[in-house]
Amino acid sequence: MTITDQRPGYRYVGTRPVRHDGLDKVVGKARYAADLVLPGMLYGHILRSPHAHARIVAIDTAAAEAMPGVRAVITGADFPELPADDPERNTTRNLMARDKVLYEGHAIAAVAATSQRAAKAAAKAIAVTYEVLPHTLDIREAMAPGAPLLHDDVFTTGLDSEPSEPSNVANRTCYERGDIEQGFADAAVVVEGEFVTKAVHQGYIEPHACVADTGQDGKTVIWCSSQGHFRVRSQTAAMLGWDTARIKVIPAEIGGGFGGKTTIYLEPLAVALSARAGRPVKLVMSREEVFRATGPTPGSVIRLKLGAADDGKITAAKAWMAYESGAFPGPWAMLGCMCVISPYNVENFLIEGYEVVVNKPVNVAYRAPSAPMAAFAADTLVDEIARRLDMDPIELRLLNCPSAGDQAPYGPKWPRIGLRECLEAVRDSDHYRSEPAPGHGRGVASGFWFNIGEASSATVNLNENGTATVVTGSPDIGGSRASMALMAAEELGIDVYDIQPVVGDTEVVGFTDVTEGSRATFATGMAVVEACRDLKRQLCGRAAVMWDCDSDEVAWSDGQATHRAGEHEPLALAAITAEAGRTGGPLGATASLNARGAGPAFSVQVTDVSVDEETGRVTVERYTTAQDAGTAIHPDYVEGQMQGGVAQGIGWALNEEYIHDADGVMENPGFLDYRIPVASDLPMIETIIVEVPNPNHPYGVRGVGEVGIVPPIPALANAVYDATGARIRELPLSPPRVLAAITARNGDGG
Amino acid sequence: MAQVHFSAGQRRLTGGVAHTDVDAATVRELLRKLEEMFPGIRAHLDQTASTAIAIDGDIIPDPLYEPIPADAEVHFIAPLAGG
Amino acid sequence: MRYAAPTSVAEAVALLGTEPNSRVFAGATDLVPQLRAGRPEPGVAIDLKKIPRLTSVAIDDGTWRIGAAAPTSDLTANEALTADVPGLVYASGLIGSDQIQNRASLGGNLCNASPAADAVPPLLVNTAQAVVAGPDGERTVPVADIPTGPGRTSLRPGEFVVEFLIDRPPPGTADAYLRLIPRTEMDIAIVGAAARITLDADGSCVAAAIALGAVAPTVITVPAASGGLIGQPIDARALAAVAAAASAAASPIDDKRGTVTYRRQVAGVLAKRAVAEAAGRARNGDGP
Amino acid sequence: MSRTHVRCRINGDDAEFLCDAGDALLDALRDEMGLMGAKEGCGTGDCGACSILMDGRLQCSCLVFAPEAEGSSIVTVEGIADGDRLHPLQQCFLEGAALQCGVCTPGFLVAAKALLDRNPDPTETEVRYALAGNLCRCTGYDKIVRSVLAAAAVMQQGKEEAAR
Repeated sequence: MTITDQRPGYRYVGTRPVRHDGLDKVVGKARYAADLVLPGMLYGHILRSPHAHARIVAIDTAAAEAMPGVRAVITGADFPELPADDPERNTTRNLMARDKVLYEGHAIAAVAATSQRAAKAAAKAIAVTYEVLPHTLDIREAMAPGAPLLHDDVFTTGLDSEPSEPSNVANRTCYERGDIEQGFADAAVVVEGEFVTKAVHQGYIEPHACVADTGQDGKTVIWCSSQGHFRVRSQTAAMLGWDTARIKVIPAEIGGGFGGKTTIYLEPLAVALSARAGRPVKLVMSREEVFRATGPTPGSVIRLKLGAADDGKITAAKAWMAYESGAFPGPWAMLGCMCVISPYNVENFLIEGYEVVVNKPVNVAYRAPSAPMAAFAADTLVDEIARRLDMDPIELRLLNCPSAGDQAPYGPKWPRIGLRECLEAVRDSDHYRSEPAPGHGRGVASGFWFNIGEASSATVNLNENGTATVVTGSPDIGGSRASMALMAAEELGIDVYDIQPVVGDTEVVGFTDVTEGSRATFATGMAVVEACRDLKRQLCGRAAVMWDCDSDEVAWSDGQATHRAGEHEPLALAAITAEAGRTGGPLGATASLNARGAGPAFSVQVTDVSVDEETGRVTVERYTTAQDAGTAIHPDYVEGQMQGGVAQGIGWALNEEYIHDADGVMENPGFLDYRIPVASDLPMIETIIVEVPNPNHPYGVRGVGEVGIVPPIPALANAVYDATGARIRELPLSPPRVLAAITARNGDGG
Repeated sequence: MAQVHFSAGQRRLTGGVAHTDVDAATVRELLRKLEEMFPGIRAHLDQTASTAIAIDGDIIPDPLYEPIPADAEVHFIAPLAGG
Repeated sequence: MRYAAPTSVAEAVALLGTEPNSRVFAGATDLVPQLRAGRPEPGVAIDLKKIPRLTSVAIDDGTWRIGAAAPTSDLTANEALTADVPGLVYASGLIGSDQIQNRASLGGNLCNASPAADAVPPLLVNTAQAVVAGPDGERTVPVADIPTGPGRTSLRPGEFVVEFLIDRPPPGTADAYLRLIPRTEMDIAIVGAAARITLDADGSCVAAAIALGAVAPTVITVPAASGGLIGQPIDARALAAVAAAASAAASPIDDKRGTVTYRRQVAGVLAKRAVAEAAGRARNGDGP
Repeated sequence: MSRTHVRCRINGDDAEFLCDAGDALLDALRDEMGLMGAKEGCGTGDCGACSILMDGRLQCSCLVFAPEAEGSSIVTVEGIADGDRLHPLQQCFLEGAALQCGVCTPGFLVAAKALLDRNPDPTETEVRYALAGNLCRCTGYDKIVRSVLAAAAVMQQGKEEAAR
């Protein structure tokens, strides 16, 4: 189902062609990084810390280096130390531990050998002497005085006075508006609670992998699985202290990322090993390494208090939000602060955020990072307000819904946004209009995500037969090549299958930021459109040459050049490209831009669940999600993003969590006990694409990749409450936790 | 004159001033003038090197040379990340 | 590591006897993850799947003989076996995905000696015997005697399980198995419960057995829960007593998969439900 | 230590390879035979990305020791199309947008083929349980399940037409 605000008549945009890269993927030919084999290639293996926190007293690699087949061994000492103010300093210290290991799984050393077995055996033979230090894994514990300190050079910023002692709290953020005392005084209903979530992993099915081949000339080529190969190049250069010109990065197909492949773990190690050995080196993580050493998204503790007048208008909000950053500081609490009450107009609020380092892997973005935890708090409490006031939860949200010109909690005024349309779409959906089945509980929630623009480049070349090649710098993690081809087809007026969309390496296309923040179809799409528009001007010029007229006598429409005065038969694109050699040479255009005006994204979701009251098992019976896509370029893949986000949110809500033992060792580093949803766990996920075009994009695109993961947690928590009467404020809503809540409810006389 | 708004955290450096009008054609000029008005604020805003700015609601990362239209509403905001 | 695929029990016994650091396997669905997790490779991995007796499933004079290495998908596909021991077959079908089902075996499930093994509670309530081969020939032992603790069995060096013997249940008898996992598939049981119930023509219970998984170092039977059913109709009062007795018999631990409180509580719930399901089958003649 | 020589059939062709006894069949297929369709997502049988058919049975090739393949007949994702004609599952996956990143796709196709080979007309629930051993993190399974059901319908229709 698609709800359209306004929509010009597009020929290709909004259609559902088979994706261009699809055939290779269904016949097993698509090449991912781990599939590459080069002549003479060595296999790498990384030695990782068994301790959550320890000082590295000594590393002895002699025995490993002497083992058969071993060609190179490296440690942190092989990488330059970056100055304290270098933005990549923490990246390099995460990539390879220096003085201390900061989490179990932190890389210590790496080996390249002639076989995987030899590399693994050699890594085992590296002798590391540790002085084990006390560790801290819990936000509240890490914030408390006397907690084990991860860094002696981290001092809390953003405090009223400069701190004199280092702290695990890296930063305090604050957003404030109006008069919250008055706001709460005006409230007829005040609700509050503390919400706790655990670290969860992006869980992409393809482990990190790369191959690096360093030549005698000191240049290296990297094939890798990454959301942004230009960032791989710049980060690798920074880690190695190399000039970026020495590094070429070729993006392989990427087997999922969801934010987790926006940074690097392997590439500089593979390059350093390859440079030392003089041979190509492949590094592939095991699933266990992925869990132990790559970025989960933060655990959090959020205390939120909301007040509302008796008509349902929210009058005040007070939030205290602490987010883990893992072993090095990050921006996660700040983002949470900016999101927490964004789906609501609130005149009086005070929002404080704290970034807390703990002995866990360094957190990395995961689909709308920080927003789902914030929504868990906000949309649970909004549900409580609705119940206290006996209001419909969607009507309550409509009453408090921001629209263009209202001021967002994080500062600027909202542009045209589609939250109201999403709320109305769910309210009017078949799902919401039908009663839940007997015994089922229903929950509603909304979610916000910024979406971002950033830098993108595209080159469009017209081939002599009238087809086109579209080269962009955006790795395709969810079907973006098909979207690029659709926009180019729409612009040029040629068939979408006459366009070959390609992800170019760092030497064939202009700089392009990482595929993140739901930006590829928005920002890179803008570059494609701009390049196509340049081409159309060129095509008109070439037609003018062929017709021997002024180019302003020529217009471009529907895939052909037309003579305005009608003196010539229209010339199809292929007719012009066939003559290109004689009219001025090949036709190509490039556009590079900083995309502005990514339209904010909203999603509203409703779910029905059943709960086994004797065991606490929650079953998701029905799920509907509405999301503002601006314009859906390829609706199949918009739906796919919406459904994928929901499924991840359901996993996060119900079962996923990092579990550590008393020594800070992760106990569930595999898909057996880190329980992402399987096919039989989920119902069909009904989608409603809402289209409120983004005025800043030529086709009205908003990013669609991330916001879908924001509402599921509160939607499910609200549905569990509706089914059981038990309010649960801690994730996951696993059977033991749900049963404990039901038991407690019974004990309370419920 | 651009209307510049400060978040609660930034107000520590403006002596509690929540918003002020500044005559500046670019972000660079704005930062220079703000530093004159509120010594130390530039370092704070630069601290992350990637502080973003919102000009009339349009979020711009790394905005040093960005022109500021007359009467624009300006917010300094956190750099955004994404998945 | 060497790989060997003997084609007879005698050949396998001989191999085990001559290779000091050898290990038998069927599906290797536990062995491979253990090796990946850093457990040392055996000198010889002895694949039992090429021995016909170890993969056959047949009824012989009123006794089912289930090869210890038969993939569980062969059990779930066997309609006659399913009719006789639906609970055991259902449990066998819970061990992992379809992919796993084509490799995992009852022998592996038992000898990996996990207290959470799904097939073991129904083997116990059906008083299954295991035929064990070793240097001293073959012996038949109750399945209940084989696991002695997590990862430990009573098998002597050089011994392996050849097949399971289960007498065809008498009329009016049926079994059932239920487990609690957080997802719908692919998980290890937080708690498992099996029951076997025999009803007389009046619906009164004449024989009962209940076993619980993942609530003790080994799968346990709970005579205190099943004993009270004898001579009774399977009604709400009887089921409540089963639940209370099963919870009381459980002595679980806290681990990453569940807590003591939760396991104890759910052990009662599943025991009660398994008894009700088995009794329902027995009543409807869904058993043999 | 000398390597083990294994002879089998892969995707209809005679094949042989050398392996260490402890190698996974997945590694032999990928590193020795150059068949990169099966992927390693976990190495412990929990994700299904390495699914293959061995003597008609669905297996996680990461759990199979390479020497076990001796004398067997193996089908990988590379072998499920009929020459240039895609298997209906492949065609339906393409048309139904059942893949995003595509890394789990080979495993899903092989597992779905195993399902339809034994149950040509499955219900949605049967499809979901049959594919529970294959993890996908991108799609939420919706379009995968729909595509498998669509392929089953196409194949049934094909059979009916052939019968007429």
